[in-house]
Amino acid sequence: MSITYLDAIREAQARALAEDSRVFLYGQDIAVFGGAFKATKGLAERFPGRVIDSPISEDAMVGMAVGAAIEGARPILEMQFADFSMPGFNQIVNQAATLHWRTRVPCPITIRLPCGGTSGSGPFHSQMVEALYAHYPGLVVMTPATVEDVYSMLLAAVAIDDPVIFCEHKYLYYHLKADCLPTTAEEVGKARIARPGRDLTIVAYSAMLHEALAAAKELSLEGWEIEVVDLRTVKPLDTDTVVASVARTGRLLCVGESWPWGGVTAEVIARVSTEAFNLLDAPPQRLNAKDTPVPYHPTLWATHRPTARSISNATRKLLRL
Amino acid sequence: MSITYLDAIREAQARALAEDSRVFLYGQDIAVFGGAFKATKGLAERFPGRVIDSPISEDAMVGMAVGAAIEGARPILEMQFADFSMPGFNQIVNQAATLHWRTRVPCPITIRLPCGGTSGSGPFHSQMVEALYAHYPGLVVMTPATVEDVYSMLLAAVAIDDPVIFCEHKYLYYHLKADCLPTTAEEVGKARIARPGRDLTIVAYSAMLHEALAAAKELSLEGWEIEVVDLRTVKPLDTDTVVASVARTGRLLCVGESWPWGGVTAEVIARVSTEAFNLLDAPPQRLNAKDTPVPYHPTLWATHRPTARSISNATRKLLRL
Amino acid sequence: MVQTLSGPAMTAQTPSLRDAYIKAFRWMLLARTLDEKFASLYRMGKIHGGVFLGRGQEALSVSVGLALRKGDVFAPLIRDTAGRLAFGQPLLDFVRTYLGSSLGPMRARDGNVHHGRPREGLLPMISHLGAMISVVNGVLLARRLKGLTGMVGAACIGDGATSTGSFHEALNQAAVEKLPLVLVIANNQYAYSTPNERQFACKSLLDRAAGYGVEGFELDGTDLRQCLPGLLEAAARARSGAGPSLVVASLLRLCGHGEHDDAGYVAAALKHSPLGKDCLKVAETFLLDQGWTDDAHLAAWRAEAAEQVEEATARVQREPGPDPYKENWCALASRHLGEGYSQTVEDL
Amino acid sequence: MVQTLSGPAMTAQTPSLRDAYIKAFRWMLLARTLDEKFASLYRMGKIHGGVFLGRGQEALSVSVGLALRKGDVFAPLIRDTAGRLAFGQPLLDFVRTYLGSSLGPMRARDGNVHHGRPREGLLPMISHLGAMISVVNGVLLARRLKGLTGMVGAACIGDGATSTGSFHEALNQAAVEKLPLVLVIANNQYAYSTPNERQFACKSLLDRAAGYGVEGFELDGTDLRQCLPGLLEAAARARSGAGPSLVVASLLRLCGHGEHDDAGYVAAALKHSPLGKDCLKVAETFLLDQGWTDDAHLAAWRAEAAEQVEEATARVQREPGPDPYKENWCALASRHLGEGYSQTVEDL
Ligand SMILES: Cc1ncc(C[n+]2csc(CCOP(=O)(O)OP(=O)(O)O)c2C)c(N)n1
Ligand SMILES: Cc1ncc(C[n+]2csc(CCOP(=O)(O)OP(=O)(O)O)c2C)c(N)n1
Ligand SMILES: [Mg+2]
Ligand SMILES: [Mg+2]
Repeated sequence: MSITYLDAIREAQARALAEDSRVFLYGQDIAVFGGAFKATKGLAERFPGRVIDSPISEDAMVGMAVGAAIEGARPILEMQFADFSMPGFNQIVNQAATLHWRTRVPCPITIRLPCGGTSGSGPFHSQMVEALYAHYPGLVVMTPATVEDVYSMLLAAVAIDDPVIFCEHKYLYYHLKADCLPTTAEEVGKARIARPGRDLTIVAYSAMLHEALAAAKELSLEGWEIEVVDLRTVKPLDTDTVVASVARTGRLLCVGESWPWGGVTAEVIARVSTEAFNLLDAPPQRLNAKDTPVPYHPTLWATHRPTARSISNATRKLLRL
Repeated sequence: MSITYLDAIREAQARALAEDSRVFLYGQDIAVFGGAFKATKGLAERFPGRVIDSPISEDAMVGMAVGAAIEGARPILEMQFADFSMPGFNQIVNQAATLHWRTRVPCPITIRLPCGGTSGSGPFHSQMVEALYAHYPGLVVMTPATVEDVYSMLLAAVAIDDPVIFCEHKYLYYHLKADCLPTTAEEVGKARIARPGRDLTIVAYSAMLHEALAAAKELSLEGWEIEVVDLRTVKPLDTDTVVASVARTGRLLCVGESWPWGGVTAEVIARVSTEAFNLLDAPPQRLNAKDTPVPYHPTLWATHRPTARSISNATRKLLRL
Repeated sequence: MVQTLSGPAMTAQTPSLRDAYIKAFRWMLLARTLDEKFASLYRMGKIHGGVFLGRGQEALSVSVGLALRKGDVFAPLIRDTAGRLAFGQPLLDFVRTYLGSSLGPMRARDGNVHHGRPREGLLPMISHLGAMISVVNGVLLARRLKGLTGMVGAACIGDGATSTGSFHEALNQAAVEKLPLVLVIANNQYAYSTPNERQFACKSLLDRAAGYGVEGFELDGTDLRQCLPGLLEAAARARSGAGPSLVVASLLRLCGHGEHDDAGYVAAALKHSPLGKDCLKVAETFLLDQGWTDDAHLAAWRAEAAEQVEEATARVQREPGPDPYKENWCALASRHLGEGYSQTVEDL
Repeated sequence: MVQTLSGPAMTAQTPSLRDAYIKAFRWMLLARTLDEKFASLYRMGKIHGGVFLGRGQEALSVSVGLALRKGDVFAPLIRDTAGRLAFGQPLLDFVRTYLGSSLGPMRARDGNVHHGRPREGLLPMISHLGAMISVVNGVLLARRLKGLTGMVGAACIGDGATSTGSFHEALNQAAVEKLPLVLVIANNQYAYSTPNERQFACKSLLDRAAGYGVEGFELDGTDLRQCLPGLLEAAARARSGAGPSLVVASLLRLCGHGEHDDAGYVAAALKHSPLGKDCLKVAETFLLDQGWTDDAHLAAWRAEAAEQVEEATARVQREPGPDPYKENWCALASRHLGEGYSQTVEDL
């Protein structure tokens, strides 16, 4: 049997629905149709009345989820694309994210955001939005990079008593496969050493993990042992694991698919520089998408975001610094 | 004569209206009423038909401005509070910010955002939003800290062929005074040495500049010469001026009133660490608001954000590192 | 949050009708007295930030509160002191929130009109206009999913808030889901300084109802005799499962937008029009005319209201403010996932 | 972007009426032919990303394009090939955008239906539904501020987009400003897979017009004989200064949401209902019935359309794609304020 990243998302939702009667799903085209990406396929039939089609009203979708959470439910929202969460941005950051802090009433909602670039998708169907949500207090922001993580972290997201921004990467939906669903889960909020090494640390997350791993593999042919850290969750950010890795390697390259200004790479480098300055043998470095909207054309897109190739180039240069 | 920061905003708008027939103002309660903060007082009378009250429709307000800009106008939008720009967030980051990149047609709109905390304002009338807008490509983000800057930068914003997010700090509206309006302007996009020094660099912007200057003054009594850099514009970020300062002092503390994750302090420290690592004699440090919504009560608020006192404490510690 | 008065009971018999109106009037009086206390504290510089009153809107607001029962959901807005009290919110909540007592429901984290008790069906507004309506929908939907019926959710907004996208999305959402939502618009002619004609172009906001496929109710918001039966009817309709309705009440804000605002922009003609009537005065006259009360009773009620307000204020003024060093500075319910990362050498 | 046909001219006399319908039909035919080409290129794997067709919506769309003149403003959406062509957009724009030619109006930065020529009044849609309407308002307002009159702005949206807050805010804004906006809703019964009954609860979307204080027009979107005069009337009304209107046309999307979608969810009953009629077929029959054309002409028009499409495709296929090394990677018009900060040791 082979399970894709997308299958795992569906299975996690099926399990959450099966095991917890407080869970329901709300989103555009998610019921009978099974969602734009089929992440909820078959669930409306299996769980009658609990997989609900919403109008094209992202603001009200989030408000609805918050109200349901107040009443004790644990809704999972699907935004059709992460980019379309912006009309719901206000309700996410000002309503959902402030509820517990203001009232002590928890707000256990999960907002599934199909994120990131795929070839030919263009400026409005490709965005990485983790930095926006991580900036506001009151949200947990997950960026799973593997089939195992997307499954176990989605279940964890539903169980968490806070709003979770669940950034799924569309590029991984079909590309990424595992033999089976995981039976154990790593701790929420902890990063993971995806590949051990000793010469340099690459910190990555979401789809960039795989570019980083490919770069590390390539560099291993040149004799370098690159350690790759998968952040898994960007808020909270597991600075300890990153610092421990830098303690081993002395060199840090941080890779993100989102825009540079204030993105994950800025936050990681700021933390390592402030907290572990003396562990660094060379300036920490970062690699991000270019500071323009995400281009439509495949050749532009491939240049816009970091790739295994640009990562290995950057790594080689940093190894020489 | 004495001119407040708020007067300067009004005078800049009056001048823009007088000198450029393409300029008009659009916002809630800005016409006859003169705006919630009186930043447009008297302008509707002086410029009939060009100071227009909008419905409470932030999304449509931004869309309106973009359309007008396409037609060659140079609208200035007033959001009643920066916090209320969130319902207009989508139009700002996806419509206004992408227009020129997609079509070559410039989008010269200025969005005035009354930002930042004042005592007793609470979670929804106090937000700093510069990091959110700086993250998205296609926007210029200004954070003027002085009467002179708020005047000349607002005029510059109107003249710039791109959407400018103009973050005015409400705390400075009445507190900050100058003798007269400036007749010259510093270059847009360049930071400024607000106070020269040699022992440590504090990078600040907006209201935090004044807390930093107060801290520097206090520390001068202890014999320290603290250099204070006013970023003025956070996007583009003038890394050169910051690095040149760090080259002189070897120590960097970056102060921001916004939340820590991915804020200005993260970006500044990431840039200095990556580009000027070897100039640093100690780990760069940052001081931000706490990672919760902005509290209502004055004593909580005073603890939530950095102050001259917390800045001078942080500076003393960093000087000993 | 007990609310005994209920809709169907008060249609016919005079005794219960009398009681109902007296009850409504006394909440209105208490709300007015409380609001005036806040205005006075504001003038004395004893309140941090703004003060927002419901002056002139008490008849409408109280009717919303009275049309709801325990177990219902209520999202009041800035001018709903009367409705909140009638719904059962303790007077202390208001005073504590305005005065920043750490014992208040918002623990001084939020202030003035931003308070509520979500566990008891009273949603704490965020400032963003229109944003609470879909939250009411969510509570109602979740209850339906649990198999509960017979409840009502009410949300109050102003004329200005009808221009928000949130208003539209939420009302449409309620209509599609056929939720028992009563959406009450207090058309007080202005949104801050902005008059209706700069806010919308329809003849009446009631014309919006058909566009959502919901029922519409039009009320004279200055007259308790219209407001109370009107809201009871709307709530009863929702409770019976007939779906959402839009209640549009016309009145005039008899104060500034906030106490900092002298409302000089309010047209004199409006002030002298029927819209400018003070609903409290109108209700009082009605009670007197009906012979349901007399001057002695009115005086006693006034005194009682004043006493309650003074007592609460005096009590809260002795309560502690928040202690920043006892704050955990964590926005998450899951404390273990908090970052506490205001990161500074201070914390080193 | 020249558009000669204009409203008033075509009310009475049969010759110009005939010409107008033939013109409309030929644009519809060209649009259908072009769309089908894209579908075929998609199936051949020659298009990056999705393909979205206007099949079944050509009569409505072309009518919008024909009701507008040079100098007007048009914000088409994903199913408006016909309207765009009729408004004057060159066929090459479409092909270049779909095929990612660097010579296209979006220079391969944006793709498929995301293209336009803002300088010529043709606004390039962003994907976020409802977001373009207020942009049309802005163009119209700016023109009014310049003292220009007699222009019209049209925006097209689907039934699903009526649920967005953007739709509401923008239509209300246009109404308050009394702008010459014609907002055209193509109610094709589905938003992606979501049927009307999960999108709104009003009897007809036309019921929305009164709530905004705008004029409403209801049309059979399958019938050019209703669409063309209807849009001409709405545009003439706007042009005369009478304010915005809402045009609601009923029809059925005769294709998937995109070409990846088999639309298996479309109810069979709907397909066989009058809504399921193919507007191109209906128009053809009408022209034949009127004796305004014959099979020979039809065949010639078809051949000509096919030839234009083939020619454009062949040409564009020889055009260069974008060169990432020639990109400036700066989103700002003010190049000197760009950061170019993708920051990497690569760039050191
Ligand atoms: C989305 C949003 N934009 C702007 C504001 C600022 N604001 C607060 S109250 C107000 C006027 C509200 O008018 P209305 O809805 O008529 O209520 P009223 O004050 O008259 O009771 C405005 C513009 C806000 N709170 N939310
Ligand atoms: C704000 C927003 N939310 C979600 C989407 C995703 N989306 C794209 S098209 C579509 C359906 C649109 O339906 P409708 O408005 O009826 O137009 P049609 O496709 O039927 O022509 C959806 C949900 C979007 N583009 N924008
Ligand atoms: Mg009002
Ligand atoms: Mg549709």
